[in-house]
Amino acid sequence: MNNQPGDGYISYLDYQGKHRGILSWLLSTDHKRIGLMYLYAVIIFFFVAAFLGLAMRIEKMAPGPDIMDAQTYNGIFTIHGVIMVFIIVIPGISAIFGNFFLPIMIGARDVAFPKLNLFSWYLYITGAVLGVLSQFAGDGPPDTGWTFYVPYSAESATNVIYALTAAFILGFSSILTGLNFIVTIHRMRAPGMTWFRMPLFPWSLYATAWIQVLATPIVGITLLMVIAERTLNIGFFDPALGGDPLLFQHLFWIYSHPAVYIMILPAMGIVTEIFPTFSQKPVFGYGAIVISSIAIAAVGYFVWGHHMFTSGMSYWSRWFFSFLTFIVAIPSAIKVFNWVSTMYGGAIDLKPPLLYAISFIFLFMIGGFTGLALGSLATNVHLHDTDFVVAHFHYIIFGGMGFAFFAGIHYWYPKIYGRMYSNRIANIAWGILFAGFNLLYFPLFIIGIQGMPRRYFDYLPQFTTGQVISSIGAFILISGLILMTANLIYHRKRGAIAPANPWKGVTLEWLIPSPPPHENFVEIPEIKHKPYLFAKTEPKE
Amino acid sequence: MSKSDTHISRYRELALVLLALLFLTLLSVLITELHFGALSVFVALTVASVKVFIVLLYFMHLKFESLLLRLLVGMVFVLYGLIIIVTFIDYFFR
Amino acid sequence: MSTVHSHSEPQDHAADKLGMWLFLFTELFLFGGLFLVYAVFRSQHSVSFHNAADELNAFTGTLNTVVLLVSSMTVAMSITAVRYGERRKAMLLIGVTLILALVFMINKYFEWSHKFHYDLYPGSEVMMNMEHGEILFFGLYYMMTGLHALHVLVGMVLLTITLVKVQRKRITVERYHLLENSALYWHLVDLIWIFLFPLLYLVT
Amino acid sequence: MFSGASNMVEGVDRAFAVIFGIAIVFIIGISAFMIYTVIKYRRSKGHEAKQFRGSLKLEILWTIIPLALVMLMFYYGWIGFAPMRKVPPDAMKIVAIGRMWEWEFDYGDGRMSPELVIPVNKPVRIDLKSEDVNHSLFIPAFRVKEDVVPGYNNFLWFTPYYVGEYDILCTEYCGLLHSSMTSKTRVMSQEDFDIWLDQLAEAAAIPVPEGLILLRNTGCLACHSVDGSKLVGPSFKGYWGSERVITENGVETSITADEAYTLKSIYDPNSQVVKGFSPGLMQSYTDVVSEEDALKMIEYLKELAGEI
Ligand code: HEA
Ligand code: HEA
Ligand code: CUA
Ligand SMILES: [Cu+2]
Repeated sequence: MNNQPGDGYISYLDYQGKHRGILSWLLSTDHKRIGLMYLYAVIIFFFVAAFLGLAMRIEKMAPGPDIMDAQTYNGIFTIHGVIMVFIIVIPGISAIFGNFFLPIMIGARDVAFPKLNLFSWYLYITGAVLGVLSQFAGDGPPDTGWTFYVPYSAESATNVIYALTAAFILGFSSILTGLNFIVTIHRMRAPGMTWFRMPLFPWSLYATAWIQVLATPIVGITLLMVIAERTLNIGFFDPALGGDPLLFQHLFWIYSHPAVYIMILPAMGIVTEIFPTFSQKPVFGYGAIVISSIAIAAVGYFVWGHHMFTSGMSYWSRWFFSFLTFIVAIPSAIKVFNWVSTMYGGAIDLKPPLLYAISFIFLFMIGGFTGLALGSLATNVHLHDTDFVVAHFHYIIFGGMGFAFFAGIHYWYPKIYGRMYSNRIANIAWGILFAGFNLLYFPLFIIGIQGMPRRYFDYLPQFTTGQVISSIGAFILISGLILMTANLIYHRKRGAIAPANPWKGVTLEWLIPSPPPHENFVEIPEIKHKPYLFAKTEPKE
Repeated sequence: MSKSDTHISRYRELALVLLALLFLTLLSVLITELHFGALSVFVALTVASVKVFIVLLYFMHLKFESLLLRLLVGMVFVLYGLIIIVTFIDYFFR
Repeated sequence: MSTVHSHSEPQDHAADKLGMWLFLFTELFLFGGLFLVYAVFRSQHSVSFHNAADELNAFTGTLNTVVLLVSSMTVAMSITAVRYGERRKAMLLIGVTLILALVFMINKYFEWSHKFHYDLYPGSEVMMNMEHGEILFFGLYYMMTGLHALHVLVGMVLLTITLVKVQRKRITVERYHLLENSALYWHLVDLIWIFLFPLLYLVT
Repeated sequence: MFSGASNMVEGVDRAFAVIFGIAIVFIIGISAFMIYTVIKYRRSKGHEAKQFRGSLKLEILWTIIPLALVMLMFYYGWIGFAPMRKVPPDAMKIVAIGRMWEWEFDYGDGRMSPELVIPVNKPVRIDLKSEDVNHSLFIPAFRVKEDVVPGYNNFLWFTPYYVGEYDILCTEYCGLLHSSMTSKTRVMSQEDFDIWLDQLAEAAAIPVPEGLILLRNTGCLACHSVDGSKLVGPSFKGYWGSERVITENGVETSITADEAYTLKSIYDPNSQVVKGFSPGLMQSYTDVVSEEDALKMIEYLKELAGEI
């Protein structure tokens, strides 16, 4: 194929367009550059929010006020949640790796609407900056929790409007990215790439994009209604005016439950790419994985009520939502089984990306099964709004989506920068991260079951041990994180030159040079066979 | 070229569609004058749905678009209907 | 974009159209959220909703419905005109659409200012003393028609842009998709009003 | 923890056991399988990767088995939960009032208690009322929890099995002092309970000063104690007539707590902030508390200092 570095090869990093210097990034409509700009923005905000997480843990080293007062603590977990959810994990993988690799993996030169793509980056930055600004401007940091439950959020004297507006804008950015991806996948696949010859990471982005397009507007209008409630005195959710606080919860979770699948589906897509490559073996059950992605997106739409089991919903709602919550676990189970079967019988090379992918499965299982404990009616009554929930979602978001992200960055790093990082340091950093992670969040399951509520600035003395162990874990975790990041940053310019295909992958991004040229492909490849074809000949099934 | 690129709606056709829509508007106004009670909501919404259907098909040209687009639009309305129904599982049985 | 090979592939009309429809879906769900709220409150306060709706002027509502329906037709016709190569006619039709949009807004303005005149606006003394269901009804009324009016304004901007482009021959027999997409947007505005009208003005 | 302090414990804990039991088997099993595969098929041993792509039989198998298992979990969750909504008709009724940031339990006839006191082995139904924002009444030992939502008539019920003291927590975030919105449940024998209830009735007979009611209903007591303990703001105990060291416009001065100062503290709290407290914690109550009410509050403050 005519896609190896030729005479005219210039990588996208060195490419000179109309603009020079920083502007050649800020005004670039190249999907790869936009992906990288998302990456840097996300990392910056991520460190801010991770630091806030650490601050909470320090505060909880001992009962009573230690380094901050209750108001500060409430502000911190709110902004920690808002940044983590709306600024980092929801856009995270789609905007970074999706932008960078979706067009390449389906054999296109760019996304369908490159200008719109750049526009949504700017929207993203606007929203993110507004979110951070809410901390400093006016009446003090918002203190409502990332869920903005009314009536409190309609009454709190803090900068709630900033945070609401930020979330609204970020939602719009997310919608535009999703819209762009759907059209790209529909219209721009390389010749011969039928739907079922498409790799699985694009498939997961496709399912995600539909949720982004169809669920985000609901939270948009909901946030607008809260803004109207605060500024215009319209009483949609205010019981004093006949409004209904539970209606807000419905509307909020109609979006925010599907949103958790916006977070996890692309993460699942990443590990689905990694297992075949490092096993040198086709992915097991391609069709099943495709169907389960779509099933998660579709069924995931109708389980929102499991966040409201104790809110006083009708008996049959509780029944219905609990039932569907259990159903939506099945596609996740199918994926897990297919991943481990992909490794079975392969030629396995335990490089950092695979290491992260395997720990992803482990942590995701713990997160998922504790999710089932939350989805069951009887146990949810006991566990709702305790630290058990906090542990559940940190395991599944950060253990799941976070570790998948780390797997992805170690997997695609050579492609993005054309350099290799140090494997040894990456492995050590993984060890520290993994240990710190479990130490940080596992105790929260236990004290959660014992009845420690979440969003508590202070706690009863019987929870001290768990809280302290957890806080120690936070320090270990953060050091692992710093080591990992340092490894990646240091080798960006100084690492060994990476070949075009360091892991012997077979998806399209490995057929082009590292880093890819501006136009991705000199010649758009024609696809003649199934994806994940490792052997020259494959035995008949 | 797909069907949608070859089909051009004719003026007369569009004018007739408008007439139908105006007629339905008149109908719904008259019907509410009659006060059917609870039923009138239902009737008004049915008429509105028919109108929306017509707008989608002719003004928005869906009748001549690809099957994919038609399916997607249908799916979106079904999804919205399901959301309403699921929400009302709570409100009806409270 | 730059020189030799550019990112902009030859215009893919189907992609543009699909993109537009996806955008319309998000708009539908944006209003969908409000309709859901309406449905819930109506089921809880049907009598008050009935009384409150009586206070709206069904005539103004009907008039605006007719205006929007006609404008929807004219904009649909303008596509036909462009595709037949009848540029002047197309401009005329878009112009009529814009005028009708303006009529809609003026009508809306009078409707709202009439209410403001009686101190009937969110947070006002008069409104706060109403029954719960009526407060909610008027809250929804303002929110829904307000958001809708905002969309009318956006639609007007879009149509003005297309009008200019038709005039400058940037929209032609072969390349009419910007017009088509603006028209789709305009129909959406109409479509939402078709639901708003019976829910706010008629259901008495 | 699985001590069975109420009739709900058994159903909930059984659901726990089922879910965690299945979870442990799968988590350990799958992890072991992964480790085994990684070791057995490591590339350094020079294996050829086998090129198979799937198996319909297996896919069906691992759809059906998890389906069966989750239905089992759902079933146990459901039957553990169902009794929570079926209140026995003879249940004793208590209204729990949640307000920022304290609980109050209303036994009827003006009998109010800050703690939940109940007789053992008798079903109680607690109706949940909120006076401001969402709260949630949580008694971990009894495995009961339900949100306290303004405008809604939520409830929970249970039968306590053992005499003892149990924690009550608020588990719906409700603002500043969410974490101190705790209380106690005291389960006692029927005789003790009757005595306690009589005492409560006597206490109810003594009229509560009007100023105190106002202070409570306005929410002042959330931040200012009447027993000398330090909350967000200074305590009211020993307040009246005392010397206050305050910061005004950045300058420290001393002032006596009299009527003028108190009124200013209510209507313009951030102009004179007592040393040791940060400004901005209290908003002005200008449109919330009328002058007349404020004077009644002040009356009570005087009373508290023993002036009347
Ligand atoms: C990426 C994000 C993410 C994901 C993927 C999930 C996945 C799941 N979540 Fe989670 N959840 C959150 C993020 C996420 N959650 C967040 C952020 C909150 C808190 C919000 C807040 O209040 O602030 C929350 C809260 C939350 C609640 C509400 C708790 C409460 O407040 O009372 C519930 C209740 O049902 C729940 C359930 C589940 C379930 C059943 C899954 C399932 O999809 C999990 C499926 C996975 C598995 C089951 C494991 C893998 C499968 C196998 C190993 C095979 C074997 C399987 C079987 C035999 C079944 N979650
Ligand atoms: C993505 C989601 C995410 C992540 C990563 C984290 C990370 C951390 N969280 Fe997070 N947390 C939330 C989402 C998250 N949190 C949410 C939604 C809430 C609820 C808020 C609310 O109640 O309203 C919450 C609440 C919450 C609480 C409970 C507050 C309370 O209820 O009282 C605590 C307590 O200690 C805590 C601690 C921490 C710590 C120590 C970290 C970190 O410091 C750990 C350090 C992180 C890492 C080492 C790396 C993780 C990496 C990734 C996720 C990939 C990122 C991608 C790129 C870099 C591109 N968090
Ligand atoms: Cu009351 Cu939290
Ligand atoms: Cu959920």
